[in-house]
Amino acid sequence: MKKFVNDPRQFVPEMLEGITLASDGRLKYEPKYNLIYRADMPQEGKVSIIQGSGSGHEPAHTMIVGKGMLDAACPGDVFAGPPVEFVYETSKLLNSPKGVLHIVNNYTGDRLAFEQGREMCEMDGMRVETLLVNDDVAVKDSTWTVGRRGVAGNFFVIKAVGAASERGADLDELVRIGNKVIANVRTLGIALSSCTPPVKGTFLFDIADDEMEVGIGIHGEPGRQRTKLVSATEIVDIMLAAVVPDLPFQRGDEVALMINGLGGTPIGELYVLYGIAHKKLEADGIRVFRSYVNEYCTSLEMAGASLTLLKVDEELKSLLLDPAEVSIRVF
Amino acid sequence: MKKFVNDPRQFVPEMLEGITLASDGRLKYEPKYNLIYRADMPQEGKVSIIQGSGSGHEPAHTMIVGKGMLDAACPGDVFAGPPVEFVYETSKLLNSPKGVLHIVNNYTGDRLAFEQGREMCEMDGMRVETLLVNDDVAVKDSTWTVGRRGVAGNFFVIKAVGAASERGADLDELVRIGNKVIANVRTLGIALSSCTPPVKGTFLFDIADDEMEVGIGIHGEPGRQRTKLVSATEIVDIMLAAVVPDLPFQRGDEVALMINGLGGTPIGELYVLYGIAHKKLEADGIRVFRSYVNEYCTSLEMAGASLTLLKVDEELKSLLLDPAEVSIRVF
Amino acid sequence: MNDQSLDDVDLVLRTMAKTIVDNTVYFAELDSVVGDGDFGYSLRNGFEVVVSDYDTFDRSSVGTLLKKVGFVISGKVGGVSGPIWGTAFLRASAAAGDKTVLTGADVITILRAAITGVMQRGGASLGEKTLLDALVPAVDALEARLTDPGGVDDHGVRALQEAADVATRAAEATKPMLALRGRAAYTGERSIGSVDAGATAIGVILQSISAAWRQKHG
Amino acid sequence: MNDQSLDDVDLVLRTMAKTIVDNTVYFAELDSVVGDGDFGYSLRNGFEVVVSDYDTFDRSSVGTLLKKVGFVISGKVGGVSGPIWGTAFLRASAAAGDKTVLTGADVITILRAAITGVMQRGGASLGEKTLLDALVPAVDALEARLTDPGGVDDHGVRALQEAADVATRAAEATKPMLALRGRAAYTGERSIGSVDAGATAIGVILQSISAAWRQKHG
Ligand SMILES: Nc1ncnc2c1ncn2[C@@H]1O[C@H](COP(=O)(O)OP(=O)(O)O)[C@@H](O)[C@H]1O
Ligand SMILES: Nc1ncnc2c1ncn2[C@@H]1O[C@H](COP(=O)(O)OP(=O)(O)O)[C@@H](O)[C@H]1O
Ligand SMILES: [Mg+2]
Ligand SMILES: [Mg+2]
Ligand SMILES: [Mg+2]
Ligand SMILES: [Mg+2]
Repeated sequence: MKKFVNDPRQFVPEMLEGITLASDGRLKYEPKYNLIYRADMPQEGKVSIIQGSGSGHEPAHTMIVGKGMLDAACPGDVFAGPPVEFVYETSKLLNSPKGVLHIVNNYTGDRLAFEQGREMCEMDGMRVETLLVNDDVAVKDSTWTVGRRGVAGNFFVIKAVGAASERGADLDELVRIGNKVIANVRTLGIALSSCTPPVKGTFLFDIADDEMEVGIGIHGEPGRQRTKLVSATEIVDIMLAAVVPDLPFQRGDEVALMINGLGGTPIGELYVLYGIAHKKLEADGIRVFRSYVNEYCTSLEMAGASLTLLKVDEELKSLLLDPAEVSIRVF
Repeated sequence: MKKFVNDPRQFVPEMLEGITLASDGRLKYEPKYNLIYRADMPQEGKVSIIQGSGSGHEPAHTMIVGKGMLDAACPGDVFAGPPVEFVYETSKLLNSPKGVLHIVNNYTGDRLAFEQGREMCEMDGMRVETLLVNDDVAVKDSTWTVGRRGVAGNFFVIKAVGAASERGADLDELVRIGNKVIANVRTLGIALSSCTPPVKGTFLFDIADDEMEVGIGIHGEPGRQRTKLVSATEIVDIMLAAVVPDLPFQRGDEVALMINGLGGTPIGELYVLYGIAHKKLEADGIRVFRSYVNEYCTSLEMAGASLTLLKVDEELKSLLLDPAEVSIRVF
Repeated sequence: MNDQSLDDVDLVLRTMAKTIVDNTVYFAELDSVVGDGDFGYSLRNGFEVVVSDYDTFDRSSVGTLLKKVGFVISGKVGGVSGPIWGTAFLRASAAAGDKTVLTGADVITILRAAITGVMQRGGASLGEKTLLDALVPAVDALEARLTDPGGVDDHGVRALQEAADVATRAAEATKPMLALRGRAAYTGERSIGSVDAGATAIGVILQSISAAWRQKHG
Repeated sequence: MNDQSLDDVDLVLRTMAKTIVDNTVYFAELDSVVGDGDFGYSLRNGFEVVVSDYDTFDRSSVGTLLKKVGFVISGKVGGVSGPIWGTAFLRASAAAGDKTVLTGADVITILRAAITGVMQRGGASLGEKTLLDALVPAVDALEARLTDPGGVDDHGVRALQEAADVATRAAEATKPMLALRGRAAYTGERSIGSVDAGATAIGVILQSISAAWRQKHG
């Protein structure tokens, strides 16, 4: 296992400690509940925004705790949603008179923990609302299945409600805005390699040198199909063919275009994909309002990338442009 | 080769086009000289700051062109400094009455191209100064060798002179500030895996599953030694033992602490290293003024990390805190 | 199965916890086929505490004991398994109440309460390729044996063995099923052809319990 | 070696360029041992243009021809090789001037000018494990042969073959050297034990030129 780790079971706590130490006092860490939160929260006048998902998707979601984004994160172990207790204790600690917003990626584990956690909070008289992120078009969505997964689109949900909540929006308003983002965001991911969860110590799956996994899940779950690895241009075609008709995104739409690295792909390649996608969209009359090229939601060191489109209106555009202060930065 | 590429020889141009398209008009791209530059430069009142190094180290240096950082970058192919002509044409295009500053990483190829390019510029009557970045303590430095390599410390040189030049500093002042950073910055890198240059299509070197390369060069050049892979804590010990005594960094010093990913290592692991290093430094009375945990200077998708320390004084602290607008961002 | 003392409940819980800890990697491997490979590790986070702290648990009744286990699971186990297994223990605890001795019928009531809890919490029905597909037929078999007049003259040794064997076979029978719940469901058709991790774990755990039971009571 | 017409210069340059393009991967592999594996690819960026555009080059004198090649290299080749090889051609061009026919002595003067240029540009001396360690002894051998009265009665066929052989042997002899220049120097002691990529390339190129020369003049 080619990793910088001590005891693999301490990977998540040590990472959280590192994030906190790097934050210059802006974040606090509560080891008991794997909890990272803004040192200046909760605040009377602001809804507290919380996410708890599996670890291994960094910078999502533990490294986007900060002003204008999440107020707290309580991750589980690598690729495992947090225990119910973490959700409950985090919500209690962050409780605000304006309420608490749970942003939950649509995985059964995350959902169950947050449903039960919310019940426990409500029994304590707290006001809690939930947003369910499900942007992954790789998964067939229907009423009798568990529905789509939440993947990189999660970032836009957090960015929009984070900005709105800094502006003072109340809980209902945040739910409205969050659901607007969710209704307008779609993602497809493609993996070129597997990844190695620290505790497991070996690859999650095998994939041949000339293969790719189309529609990969961010926990290494198999996707739509395993195919031969094709060129960057053909890969963008596959991504757009899955994402664009799904909403559908149409001529005249304005979008935020995200190329998200899954962890092991160098950013140079992400920009290659970006350039191709940008040109294809503009050629189809879909205007790129803003670009997002980086790692936002990863699967440890998996080589691969996802493409996310968010259809924006004036409200969302303005929220996306608001400032945010998070751990990840270049300067 | 597990990469998002079309024709591998078009990798760098396609990447540069992507960066430019993502910039919303802030950057321009001149394919003839692999040149990316700020659309609002050159300016009468500002020294133009230029770097041209090999590609494959993204975000360095093509993705840090922007206000407060580089004004232009003319990369060569992956791991090859740019041809002389690129340097000359880039300098001419960016020429300003206040002069042009070349920031050169200390590799023979980069140096030769920039020396010759500078000679050509000076024959045209331009004023050019050069900063030579050489922060890699893995390389023995002596007057009869080619000297140390420039690696992730390059970021701090660019950040400081970029900020100073936005404040209006003249060329001599920028040289003074840049050399102050260079005199106070030290780095050591450790690789856990190799990387695959797109044109080569295969690994640059072989490394066993239980090995690491201590003092790796960012072009995959072998380092001080090949040893058994050890724990994260022991790795930080090795890094600090190489970096701290070199300046030396001493009790009472304030430093910027950078943990730079080499490309294939997930950011969660970088934060694990950061936390360990932060605590060890503080325990030794060296205060961490500011944290830098991300990818700054990579070797394509190589798994690994480097640790950089920059000793800061009031002037450097203030310059580091100035804003900068570059391609890489989270929001 | 004659009436069971707290001692017997200890045996079952300790055996279960130890079996889970011992099979961490195996269970995780099962979950890597169409899942995300964390199942064994997630369960271990809770059950290793059950192993290490068991002696400190309040044993004043079966209910308090099961509740404590349920709290440990809810507090330590993430993923689907935390809420599912946590709910199972908490519902079992409620069904057991302050009893300190259980009849065979009590055991079935408790297990049925756990199953109902799992179904309510996770929304799964039989045939959706979850641990229910092993657990439910096993409890059915156990109940059939225990209501059969001749079935309990051996302290339930054969009844338990039969329940374990049913679970093992039922786990194997999840192979051709299409996963409709949990992470495996995202893979659609590709979930067909491999056994469900949770169902297999139920089989392994029941076999261990049956063996331990036979050793004590056989 | 009798007087050489522009035709012969064409033969040498075309052969050299084609050899480099044909050996791209081999040269790059040599550079991956203690370097960064780009040497062959960097050279190709320039010499493939020499191959494809040769017919368009101004051939009014040896000087203009070599200058054009020098410009192509400086404009297309990155890394150490661009400035080193570019300088070599530009200095060779200056030494050749407007000559259209070269004597054996002219050839040596031109090659010496190229070598001096490489040394000034890159600061390397002999024995520092660079291409100079093959190029300089090869030119020495060529000069010795050409000044030897019997050495040129075959249009320099044997002289060139000898120079090529010297280069090949000298390249092999870089193996035990410690690299003091270029990227390989960063590795210190670890550079010992493998041949220098640039020196090996000189040997390969000279062997090709010698073979082509023999075919035309032998
Ligand atoms: N809705 C559900 N109800 C009951 N059991 C479920 C449900 N979803 C999944 N399971 C069981 O949980 C097992 C996976 O557990 P775990 O790996 O902890 O979940 P995840 O990684 O998906 O969060 C599956 O093998 C299955 O037996
Ligand atoms: N200072 C120098 N002077 C002359 N030749 C040099 C010098 N440094 C390196 N070389 C030659 O260049 C070769 C490497 O070229 P190249 O791969 O293009 O350089 P790099 O990748 O280091 O920029 C070496 O094998 C050596 O023969
Ligand atoms: Mg999981
Ligand atoms: Mg190079
Ligand atoms: Mg799982
Ligand atoms: Mg090289």
